[in-house]
Amino acid sequence: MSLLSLTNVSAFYGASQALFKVSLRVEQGAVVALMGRNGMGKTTTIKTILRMLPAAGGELMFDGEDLRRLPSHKAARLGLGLVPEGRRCFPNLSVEENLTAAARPGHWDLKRVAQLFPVLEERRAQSAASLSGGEQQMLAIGRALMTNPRLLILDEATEGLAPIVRQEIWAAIATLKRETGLAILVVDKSLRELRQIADEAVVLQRGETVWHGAMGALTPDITDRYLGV
Amino acid sequence: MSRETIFNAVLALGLLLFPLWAYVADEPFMITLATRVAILALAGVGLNIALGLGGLVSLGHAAFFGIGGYAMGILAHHAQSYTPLMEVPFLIEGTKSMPVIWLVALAASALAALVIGALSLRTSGVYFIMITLAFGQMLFYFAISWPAYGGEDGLSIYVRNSFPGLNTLDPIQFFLIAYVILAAALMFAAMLAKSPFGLALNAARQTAERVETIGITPYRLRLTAFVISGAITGLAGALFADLNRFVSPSMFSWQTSGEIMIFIILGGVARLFGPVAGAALFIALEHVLGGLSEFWHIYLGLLLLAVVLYARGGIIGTLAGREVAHD
Amino acid sequence: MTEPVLSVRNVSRKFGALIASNNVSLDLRPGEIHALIGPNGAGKSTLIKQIAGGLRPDSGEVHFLGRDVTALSTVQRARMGLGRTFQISALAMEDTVLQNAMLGALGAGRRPYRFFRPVLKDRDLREVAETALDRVGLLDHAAIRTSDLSHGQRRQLEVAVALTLKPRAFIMDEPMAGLGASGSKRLTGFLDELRHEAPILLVEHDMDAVFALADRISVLVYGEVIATGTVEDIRNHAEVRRAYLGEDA
Amino acid sequence: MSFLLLIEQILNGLQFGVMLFLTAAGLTLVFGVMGLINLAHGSLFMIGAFAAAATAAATGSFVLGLAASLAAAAAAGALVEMLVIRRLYNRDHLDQVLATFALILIFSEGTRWLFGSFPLYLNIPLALSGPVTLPGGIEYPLYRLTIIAVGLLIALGLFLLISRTRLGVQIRAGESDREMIAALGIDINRLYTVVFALGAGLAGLAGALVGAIQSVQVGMGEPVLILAFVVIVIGGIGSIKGALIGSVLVGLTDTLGGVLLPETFKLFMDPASATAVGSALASMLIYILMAVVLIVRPTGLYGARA
Amino acid sequence: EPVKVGMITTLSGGGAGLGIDVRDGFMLAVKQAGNPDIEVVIEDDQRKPDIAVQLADRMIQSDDVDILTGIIWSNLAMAVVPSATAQGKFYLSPNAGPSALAGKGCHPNYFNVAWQNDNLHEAAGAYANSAGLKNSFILAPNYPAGQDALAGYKRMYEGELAGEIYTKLGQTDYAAEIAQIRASDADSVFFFLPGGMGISFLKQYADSGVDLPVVGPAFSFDQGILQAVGAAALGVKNTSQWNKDIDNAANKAFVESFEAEYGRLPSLYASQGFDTANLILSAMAKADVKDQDAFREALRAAEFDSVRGEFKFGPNHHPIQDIYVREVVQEGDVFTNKILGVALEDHADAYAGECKM
Ligand SMILES: Nc1ncnc2c1ncn2[C@@H]1O[C@H](COP(=O)(O)OP(=O)(O)OP(=O)(O)O)[C@@H](O)[C@H]1O
Ligand SMILES: Nc1ncnc2c1ncn2[C@@H]1O[C@H](COP(=O)(O)OP(=O)(O)OP(=O)(O)O)[C@@H](O)[C@H]1O
Ligand SMILES: [Mg+2]
Ligand SMILES: [Mg+2]
Repeated sequence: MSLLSLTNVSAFYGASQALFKVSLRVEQGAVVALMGRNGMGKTTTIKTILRMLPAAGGELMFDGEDLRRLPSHKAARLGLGLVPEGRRCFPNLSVEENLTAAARPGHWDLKRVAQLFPVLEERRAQSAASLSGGEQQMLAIGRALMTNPRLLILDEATEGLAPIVRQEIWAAIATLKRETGLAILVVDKSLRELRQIADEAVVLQRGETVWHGAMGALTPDITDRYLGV
Repeated sequence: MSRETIFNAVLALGLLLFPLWAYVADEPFMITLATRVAILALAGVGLNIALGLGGLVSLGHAAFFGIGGYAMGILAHHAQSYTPLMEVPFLIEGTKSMPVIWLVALAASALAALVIGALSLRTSGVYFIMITLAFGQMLFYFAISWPAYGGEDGLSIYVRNSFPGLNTLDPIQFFLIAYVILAAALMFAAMLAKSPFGLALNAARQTAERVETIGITPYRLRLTAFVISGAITGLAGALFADLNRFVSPSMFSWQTSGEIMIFIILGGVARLFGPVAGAALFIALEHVLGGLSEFWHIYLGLLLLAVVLYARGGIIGTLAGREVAHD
Repeated sequence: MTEPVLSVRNVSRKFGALIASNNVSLDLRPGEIHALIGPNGAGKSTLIKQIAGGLRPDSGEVHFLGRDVTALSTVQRARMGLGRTFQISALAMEDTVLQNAMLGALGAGRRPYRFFRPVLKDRDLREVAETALDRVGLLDHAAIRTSDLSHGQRRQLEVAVALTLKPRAFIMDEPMAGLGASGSKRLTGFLDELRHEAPILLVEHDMDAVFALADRISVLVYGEVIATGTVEDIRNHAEVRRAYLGEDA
Repeated sequence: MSFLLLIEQILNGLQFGVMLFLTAAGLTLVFGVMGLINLAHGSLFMIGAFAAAATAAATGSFVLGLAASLAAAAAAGALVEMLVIRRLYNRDHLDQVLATFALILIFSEGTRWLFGSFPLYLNIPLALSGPVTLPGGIEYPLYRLTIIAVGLLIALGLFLLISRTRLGVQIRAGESDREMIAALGIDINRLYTVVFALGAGLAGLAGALVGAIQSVQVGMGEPVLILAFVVIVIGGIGSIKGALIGSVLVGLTDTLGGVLLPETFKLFMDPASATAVGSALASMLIYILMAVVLIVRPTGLYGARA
Repeated sequence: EPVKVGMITTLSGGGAGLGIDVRDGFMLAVKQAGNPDIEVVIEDDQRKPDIAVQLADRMIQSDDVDILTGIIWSNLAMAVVPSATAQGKFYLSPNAGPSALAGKGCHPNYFNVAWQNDNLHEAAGAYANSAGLKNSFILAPNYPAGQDALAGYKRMYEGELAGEIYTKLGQTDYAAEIAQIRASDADSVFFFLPGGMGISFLKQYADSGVDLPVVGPAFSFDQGILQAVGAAALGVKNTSQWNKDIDNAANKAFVESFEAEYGRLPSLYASQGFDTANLILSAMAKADVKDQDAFREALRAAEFDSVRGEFKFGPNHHPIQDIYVREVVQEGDVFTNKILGVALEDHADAYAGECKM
């Protein structure tokens, strides 16, 4: 059984339909890349998974549970860890408070996160609002890890990070995958890095899954057609 | 034509036809009620420029409403008692002429708005709400304990002031005066919202930082809006005082500020006709429910709650739907 | 050598004990793209703020078009022709895309205190705005509410608003962030042309774009410029590789 | 004025300040920390006082009255949160203003409907009545000292709750981004119901404690409401310390202003008009204080700099 | 054709108790008279001047009333009365008596059936003299009625003043004032703090340990309020033109029937409402309300059985009446007042001379 599965999911913003037929599947321990040009519905898909936006139709299952019946916080508690687009750190909280606010016990704790992102340790008492953009991004990742999820969802999680940090994060994700068997759903614009880490890819076009398959099967022809590279 | 425009036209027409009907049916009080709606809506139109367009939630607009009221009260009081308002350095007499009173009310409240705004606009958000409240309260307590013009008892002007060529004591004629002023203010507000100034002000509400980086000072935009807003509310105050032939410090109270704000929220924030719809509904409710029971406030409260919970964006927001502002 | 359009001279700024800018000097010459890179938290945005006017340096000066602008406000600098984009989009979300763009044009025309004529009927303003939207590829979306744009589309609008100002120099804080691969490619091409209209100080973590575009690169680490040079110089700069680029380059 | 009297008046100012804090404590939680504009705070204050008065009259026990005030106001708060407030978090502040204004109308008239139009009796328990002599010979009512103690305890409790507990962190996180904190697995709805009920309970308790030395009547909450907003804003929204210091500042200003201003004016005016002018100015004083504080520090004394 | 009476009074919000008492007293008299020729329209002014004006406009313009009455508060009276009388209606005040309407602003169609605002305070001053009080500390809120109160007290009072304070309108904490009283060498305290302000003051005063004798006008010791003050008010001397133990047949019948009808003791305000209605009824018996001059004469004659005993109007249409001193006592569970004696006999107000009509 897949850990997460979406079948023909549709969703609306008010009256305008943003998702038409999104289908994707994340297996236990797999890393899946969600791809598509700007505005194709990647973030919307993620919002739908986390119940921040109601699914209008289709099926939405996580670990055997029907997500469509759950409120956002219950869905998250099943083991979904979100690093949202645009970071959304709590600006009025300190770095440490951001990390602990929603922490759940498990592998990840303050110490491990500090090892992953030493700068967060240095800025522990500073308010999140005064962090640099990249620092906020690290904080958002740390915050999601602190909930000890089974599926980590990264929406443009390396946006605005220095190349060296980005490499570190990719390395960390690789480690996570290898050592903890964490499943990951990742949206990122860097195809090069996705190729190294993702097992599978799903491509969206105008709110619809138009391609899915093993990462290796993602030929230049496809990336050119759907991603413009 | 958008749904909102149609609704606005219906509202404008309704507010005109209702008193005309009352005139024919010989129900002078209904005319008075409509006049009250028009005048309070005018105060709301003023506040809505600051609140809706500029995002400046002022809980101190009673200050301007009251200043307008007292401008009328003081001028008429002196005219009535044949005592000059001021002798040194030069002689100023009172007056009973509405146009003069309006100009004075506009000027005085604009000046007050300039001072209060200049100080208050250093703050923002909830702090702004509270500092404007503070200025309103200062004027309230000042008016209560200032004996020269009646203190808490207020000032009675036994006869309504005059307007050249009209008999202001005739309810329908006074209504028409108020209606025309309201219409003019609405037209001005509509133009303002679509004007370059409106665009910039509206943007400053949403992202002040951006507005700065394109070379416009948000503070100055807001202060301008606040002054315009205060002046219109001040004019409404003068008319309101004339409607009642009476002014008192209660015009300065925070409840008055709150009520003007409630008209706007009820009707729809940043909607051109929001204050009109809100004032009309509120006063109609007050009128209808008041007779039902001693505890009619409970019904009023429940109805208001229903509006907030089920009519998002106020009456106009619900009837007209979400539309991009000022297109 | 031509006179620089913009120059930062020995600027320092502290936040408490943290030195966010440490005696930074750099300049921007006509026609060039000068990239500013550096680790997260190095002080790039802080420096941008000091150039654009949101933040005063503790010491040092900022010169623009030959004038010392250190004491001038953001507004005054913008009026002199300094165009800026934000790292985190700052747009009027409730307004349409076109209105956002017109706002920029309005600022450039410096005439926001007009109360009567509907702004949308102003042909000149509209043309400026539509041209800018067209250039970033958003003209199709002109009538859409800005809040309905996707993240990447908002980044494009950010740039368009700066364009409408017809600035004498651009300061861009991570314009590529959030743009997909195709979007980045497109913007890269666009900036490449734009430099002929006005030089660009570009803060960016997208090294593909930086290496493709920059005439010169300055590297900021812990608030200090540790290197300035051509793409080649920086690519091979040992310290830069260690502190910033890693194995990538 | 004698030195001792001045000291006593300063004490009165402090006492009044702490009493203000007590009445504002619930609002600090709901407005300062949750970021919700609750105009009905004064109504909850009133509900507490009425519940205490009714219970104390029925049972003869002041303590039971206090318990009832806490329970009644908290229950009203929880109910209101679940039925009304919950739908307004994601809305404009202005919708909250209208909704809670409506609640004032309902609560005030509802209370009058239940209890009639006349003030109720609620008095200080015998054990706490009468004055005690403080060092220096100042006679001071014991009950007021008790109020100071309770107020300070609540301040401390709130401070610890907000800054030291995870619950506090989650509340503050919810204030800035409810959707996000929910997406991280926190049941923000339930949390907010609890916090709102707690804030309401505190308002009710304050109503009962303060009601014992004031008039328990419909409308008693309205002046409280404004003053509570004033002290929180002066102190800086979100800061418990700020609210306490703001309260004391307002208490001192109000008390000493009312005493000293007329005296000052007497130096150069005839006594009757000096009293009138002095007290007129005194009644504006706290608002002048608030305006000055906000002009100098636009986010209050301890508010986060935006 | 029936006489139409419009009653504008406060029936909702904090001050509703007074309005309700006036209304109940008034309606009791109407009911007892059983006269089908009187019709009463009652509206709630919410204690807001502009609402009161609006209601008055409505009653005059639409309901076509002949007589207006009911207003509790001076500031509302000032808003309504001048224009109502200017439009040719009668106004009978059951409670407020601002000095402006007693002096220069008096009007032939305006009658006050309660008192001029200063009256009870003047009586308190007179009582203070007779009780041998020599050094009073006096306080009132800083608004016209408060200023009138202190002026009224001082008009009759012959002793020294240990202090004179204006408090904030709506103030709830009086620690500072009580400290000042304690520190002064006063031998008595006079205060005028209507409504909740008085309750707060008395409770706090009683708890402070200061035990100087207290004198005040009846407003803070009225039936509706006393139960809320409780024992703290016991022994306080207050002045009133009415009390439930005034010995006359009309009063006895009134007190009994009021209690029977409404299940509570009548208050000062109820008595005033009752008298107002009876005055109207007495005039109706003699003249047609449409004949304004005749009706005015009938009102001026005031030939009705006032519950306060003798009652007549002065030249400015304000009462000339006895004002009593009462003491707060406990009767069983109930706190109430007992008359001690007369403070001022056949007392008229100080402004009558300024009235020209
Ligand atoms: N809050 C919203 N209201 C209305 N429409 C929206 C909203 N957010 C996004 N959309 C629309 O939904 C579509 C999908 O947007 P989404 O954010 O999911 O795209 P995306 O694939 O994440 O793009 P990007 O890479 O730019 O982040 C877009 O066309 C966008 O205009
Ligand atoms: N107002 C402030 N108070 C305290 N520290 C601050 C403040 N603003 C910024 N900082 C700190 O200054 C440092 C520089 O921040 P800045 O935003 O300039 O970094 P940056 O180089 O732009 O990083 P990024 O590439 O991640 O955006 C950071 O460590 C940040 O935490
Ligand atoms: Mg996205
Ligand atoms: Mg940055």
